[in-house]
Amino acid sequence: MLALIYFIILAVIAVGAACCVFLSKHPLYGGLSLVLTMLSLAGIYGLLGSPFIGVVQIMVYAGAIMMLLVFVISVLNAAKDNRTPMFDGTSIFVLIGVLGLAGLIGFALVLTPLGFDATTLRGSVEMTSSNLFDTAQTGPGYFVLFEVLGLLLLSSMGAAVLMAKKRLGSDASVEAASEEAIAEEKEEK
Amino acid sequence: MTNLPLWIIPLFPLLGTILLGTVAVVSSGSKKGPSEGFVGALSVLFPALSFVSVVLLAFGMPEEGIRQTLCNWIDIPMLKVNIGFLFDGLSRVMLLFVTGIGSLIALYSIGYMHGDRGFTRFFAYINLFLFSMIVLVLSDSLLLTFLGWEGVGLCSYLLIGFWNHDLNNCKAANKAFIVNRVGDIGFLLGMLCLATLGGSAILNYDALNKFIEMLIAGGHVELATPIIAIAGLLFFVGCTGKSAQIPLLTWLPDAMAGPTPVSALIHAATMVTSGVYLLARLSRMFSVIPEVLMIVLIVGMLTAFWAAVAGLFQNDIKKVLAYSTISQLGYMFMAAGASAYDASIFHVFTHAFFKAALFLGAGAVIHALAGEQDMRRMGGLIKKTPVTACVMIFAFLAIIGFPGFAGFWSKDLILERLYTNAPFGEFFYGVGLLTAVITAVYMGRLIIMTFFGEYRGPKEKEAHIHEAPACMLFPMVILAVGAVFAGYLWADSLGIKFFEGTLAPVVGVAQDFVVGKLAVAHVNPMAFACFGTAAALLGMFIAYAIYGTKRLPRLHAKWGSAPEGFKADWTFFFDYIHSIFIVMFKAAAFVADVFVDKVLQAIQWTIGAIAEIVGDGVSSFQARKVRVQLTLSLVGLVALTAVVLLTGGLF
Amino acid sequence: MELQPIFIQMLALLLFAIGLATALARRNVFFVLMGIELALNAVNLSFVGFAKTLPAAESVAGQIVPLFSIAVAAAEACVGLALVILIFRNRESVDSDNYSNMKG
Amino acid sequence: MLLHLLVLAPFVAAVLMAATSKEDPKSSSRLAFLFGYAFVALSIALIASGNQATEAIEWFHIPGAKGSVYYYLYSHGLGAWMVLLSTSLSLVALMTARNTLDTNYRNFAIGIFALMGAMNGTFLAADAVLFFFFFEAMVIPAAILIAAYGGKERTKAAMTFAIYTLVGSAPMMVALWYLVTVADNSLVLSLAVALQNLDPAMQSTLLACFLLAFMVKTPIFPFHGWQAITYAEAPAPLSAILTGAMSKAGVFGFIAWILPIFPLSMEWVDAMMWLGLLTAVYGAMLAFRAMDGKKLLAYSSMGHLGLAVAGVFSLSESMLPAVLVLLVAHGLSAGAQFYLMGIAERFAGTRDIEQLGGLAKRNPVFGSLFGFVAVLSLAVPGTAGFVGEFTVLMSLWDMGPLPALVAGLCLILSAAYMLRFVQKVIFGTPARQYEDGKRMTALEGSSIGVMGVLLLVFGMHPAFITNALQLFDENAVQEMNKVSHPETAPVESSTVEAPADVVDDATADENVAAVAQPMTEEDLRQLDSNLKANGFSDEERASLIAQLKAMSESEVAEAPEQNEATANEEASENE
Repeated sequence: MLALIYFIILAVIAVGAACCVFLSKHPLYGGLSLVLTMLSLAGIYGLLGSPFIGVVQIMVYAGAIMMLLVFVISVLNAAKDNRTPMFDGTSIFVLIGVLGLAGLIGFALVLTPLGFDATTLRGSVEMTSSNLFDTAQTGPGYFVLFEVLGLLLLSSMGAAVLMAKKRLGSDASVEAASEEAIAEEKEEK
Repeated sequence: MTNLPLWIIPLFPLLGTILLGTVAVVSSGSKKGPSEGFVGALSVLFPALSFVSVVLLAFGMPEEGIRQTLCNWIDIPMLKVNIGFLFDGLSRVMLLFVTGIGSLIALYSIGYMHGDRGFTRFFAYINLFLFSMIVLVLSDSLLLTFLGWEGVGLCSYLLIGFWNHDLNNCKAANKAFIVNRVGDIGFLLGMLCLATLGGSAILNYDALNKFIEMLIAGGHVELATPIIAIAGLLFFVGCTGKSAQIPLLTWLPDAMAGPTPVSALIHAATMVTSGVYLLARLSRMFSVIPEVLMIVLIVGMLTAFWAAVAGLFQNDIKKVLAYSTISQLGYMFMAAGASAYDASIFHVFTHAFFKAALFLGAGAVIHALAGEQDMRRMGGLIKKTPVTACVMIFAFLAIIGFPGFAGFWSKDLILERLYTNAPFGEFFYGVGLLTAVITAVYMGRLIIMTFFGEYRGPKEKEAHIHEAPACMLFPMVILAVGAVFAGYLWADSLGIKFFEGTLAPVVGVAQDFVVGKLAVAHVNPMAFACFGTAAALLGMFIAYAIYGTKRLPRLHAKWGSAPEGFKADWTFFFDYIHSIFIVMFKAAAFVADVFVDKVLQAIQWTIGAIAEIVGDGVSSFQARKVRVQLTLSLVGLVALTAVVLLTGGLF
Repeated sequence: MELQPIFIQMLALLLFAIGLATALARRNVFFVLMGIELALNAVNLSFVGFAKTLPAAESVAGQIVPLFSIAVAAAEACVGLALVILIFRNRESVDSDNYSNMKG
Repeated sequence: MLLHLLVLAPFVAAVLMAATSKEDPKSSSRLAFLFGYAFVALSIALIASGNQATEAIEWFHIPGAKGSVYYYLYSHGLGAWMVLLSTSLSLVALMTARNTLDTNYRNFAIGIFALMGAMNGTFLAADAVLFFFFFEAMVIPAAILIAAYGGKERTKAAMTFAIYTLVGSAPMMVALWYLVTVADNSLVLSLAVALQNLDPAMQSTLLACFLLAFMVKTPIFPFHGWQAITYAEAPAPLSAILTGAMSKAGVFGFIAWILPIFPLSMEWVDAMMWLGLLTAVYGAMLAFRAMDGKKLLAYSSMGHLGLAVAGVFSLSESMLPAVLVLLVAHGLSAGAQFYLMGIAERFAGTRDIEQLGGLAKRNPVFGSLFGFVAVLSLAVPGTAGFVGEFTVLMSLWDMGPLPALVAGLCLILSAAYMLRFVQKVIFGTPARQYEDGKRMTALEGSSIGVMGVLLLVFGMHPAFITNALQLFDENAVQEMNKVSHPETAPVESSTVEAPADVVDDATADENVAAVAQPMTEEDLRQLDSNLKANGFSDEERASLIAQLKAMSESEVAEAPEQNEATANEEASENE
């Protein structure tokens, strides 16, 4: 009963924050609301018996979203069209589609019999680590996957750095030149 | 003398063409152009050399003619034709006046074309024309004749459109060429028709004559008559095109857009008579198809009469002469239709002299008046240009058949033969005589309006009127002499029959074949002579009565100035008939272009679009926005989910 | 009334729907990215929720996969933002409609 | 060797041209002219040396086919003259293009050489699949050249051209594949024999597929949609090649592939002949209304080729020489006209004939050349066009007066539109200000003039052209077979007059040597009568059959042991 109450409180916060994301005008407020959603979701994870995921959620998303926020603040001020309308004709179309999809899936979910299993393992650090790293017990599957994921993160970071940088080894004059080139390209198009 | 090869006759003008053409092209870049004296000398030299060789050959010609085969031309399984020449009585007569008058007119042109930008080009064309005409007359097979036949048509086109910066001239030239082409296709199909009968070898004149003889000897004439009749008709279509007979006569008046020497040479003396020449050349073939001859006779009569009537209404001096040419050609066709080929060729001969003289005279008048062609602005020129006037008056007397002049003898002979040879001869004789009266009227009108009365043109021009230079007068005088005396070669009433004798080996057999079957009515030749003279005098009197006394017609204000463009003042409805065909063709072309082609293109592009859609798949429907596309995929997902849910799975 | 798995799934569905709507309906490219994050989170929640309905051996997978998912989401956010910046430099715009030219 | 050179060397030349400078048209044009002259010389040598064939080299196997595809070239009069057209027009195109194109002459030359190689292959291929290969390959360089050097709507024109012709020949590919699966190999006569055994419905389906491809290429009336826009948008030198040489591939296909392979019923022949005449009239009518000078020429070329196709399907005895002369004459005159139109376009910057005019006054040399070539295209006697059209009319007269009458009408119409064209382009007063300095160079003028003079020469002595067809005599055939199959030549000469019992043996052997015994005497006789019905003369039939026999003999020789033994047995029996 108590769990339900906590869940309802957290769920309301999550949904409300999500709605804020959807409706907020400035990305800054949207980002903050998103963080709120993440936090409440982390709470729900804990509530459901997977505290480790909850913690990871907070750690990773806090970092990620914070980064997002930094970018938003740094970039958006230069945008010339951050005053574009939030929604347009397509949005209505999208909403109808999303509602239809949600209705259908919800309908399917309601029809599905579901119940908590008592033997479910608690998603603790021990369980997670033993499943991830104890190759004798679970086979190499998760371990290799984990390593690959590490590589993915590394490479995506490298890619992000490369892309976001204006030009490798650039100095001011080259930058100016490249910007001119970009402007010329735009004019051509 | 007789061992002169025949190909030397066409060779000279051909050399002249090549030489002058080269000079024309090479000198086109320079401002000044080549020396006119040099070019003029060259351009008279070659026809004159040709004339000399013709004269040399003519005197040594044996009775049956000279035949020489030069080389092989076309050698294809079904078609083997040689380039060969035939010099007999008929081609001798034709060649003599073609090269002779050609040389004279070339001489005349030096004066007439003086100072023109295309001086050299003009003489190149004239030489090319003479070459074609000589080939036409001299060849020994229909196919080679056809080469000359189209060649003269081409030269006529080039020369009518000589002043090609004026599009009206070009249009007249195009008209001449296309109308001629219609006739030429008749000629061509006629050749094909004959070839189906006896293979391509039959295209040779001698072989054709032998073939006809064989048919007659074997009694197979009836069997072959239908095809020969069709061939004859098709050839006659060719002749009507080239000789401006009904229904293809409209081009000749328009052809007067060319320089006047051209009108004299091509459209009066030589090219237009090639139809008559062909009829005489094929006389043996026509002799077995009297039905076609009857058509020739009727067409000739209608043309002669109608063209004479049309001549009454012209105000352009050259157009009057053009219609009179058509009318005289009608006489020649009537004679040919009555199987009097020798008479018709005789008229060709005399006509060449007096009509060339008339045209050259008209040219001198136009030259004197600085390009004025409207007779309503002339008058009284006999005082200013006496020599021209005398030449014109002599030629006038010749054309109306005044006793003693050339036209008298030939026209008289034609009328006589019409009366004696043709079926319903009295009728044709009557129409011929009436036409002679009208001829005298319109020619009298021309002479009176041009040379007598008072000068009606603008005053400031009057002072400039001058007699033509000597090199123009000399040919005119010679032609005038010819117009007076050419008739004495066959003065039937005086008993001189030289001309008949020279043509007898060629056309005699055919004439005897036809005439032999008829009961020839014997009438005193003097009676015909009297009637002919009376007709000429009557016509002259009418002309004097109408135009001489009242100083008519006055230049109406509303008539405007010169005759407009290439249109004649008053033509027959043949122009309209032709335009019906042209409009029909244009309508068909319009339908083809605008409707059929568009429909075909629509089908083609529809198929293309379908193919493109099939080929590119759904990407043809791609929207530009990512979001729209994602949403569409979302909707697809919804639909898929709905299907899965509602049917309990797809399978 | 106890907490039911269906509630969790419904919450996940709701969040997913909102995330999807944000990603597609909003024109600002940052909101698009946020919508995607939101939808990913909803999926994670759904994983965890389903894991709790399964017996021990299977439920492990349901709790480990979200870890990977979170990591991938982080990588995605990283690269996505870099891309946004790159495009933004060219176009000076955060309107996703300005970016797209999908007509072949 | 000559044949190989003519087909393969242009591609080599194209590759070599790639080594020259892109920026400097002078140096690259020098090399291109050198190659061009060499190829013209080679093709003249080809005509002079008469019929010949190469060794049949096995190329590849088509899945499902019994025999393999050969790389096998042979030349007869028709193909050799078409090759001359393609090489000479290419040479003149290279000459005129140097002044017309200001950019990248080198790549143009590369394209022209590739196109020339493909065309030569088309006209010389003895194997149907090889023919089809080159027939399709022609399209690609042409389309690329149009897309790269054309006028305003060049992309559309290139696409239309490529799609139309490729789609048009797609059914032919299917039909050919089907025929190859039932025939022993893909040479003409084995295809013909294979076709005899099919049922009539299938035969006419295959015939329709083949006809479609050639009708699109020629083009014949309902399939002419690609032509006007392609010829108009292509650079003028390329248009000249397209109309002068490439469109001949269609007529060539009718003569060299349709007539020998298919037993034509009277309905087909009649239909095709009337379609040809309809095309001629239709082309003339469209030409009369065309405002774009190059479109006008395109339609005029359609008219002439329609007449040629009608001539082909008159199936008269003299059809082949007649059509050959007509094709050569049209190739030269239409080519020259396109070159001249390109030069006029360069003078005036427009193709609209209403805006041209007065060029005779402006540039007399150009004017006289233009008028001269126009007259040559009018079939005035003394020009090659006249000989061609007269003999074609003669062939048509065999089918009755009406076709000949329609053809005569076409001649009148052609005069009408051509004179209108001449009048609008060179006569009258100049309708616009022409730029100074853009003159016709001596090289262009003289090369076009040479084409005109050639037309006159051929007109006065058409035997130059038609003699090439009369090399179908027995000696030449023998020689040809000796060249191509030295070891089997004597054998086959005896089998031509093989007695009846040998025929029985041969048919009996057919089971044993099913793969390598493609022809029986029975087949040959049947085929012979079929060819005769289709209007082939004795010499041509003899040569074709001898060729076929040579082919089958060689197969026998190449076949495994037992077949060779059979062949030897047969040979000894014959002796």
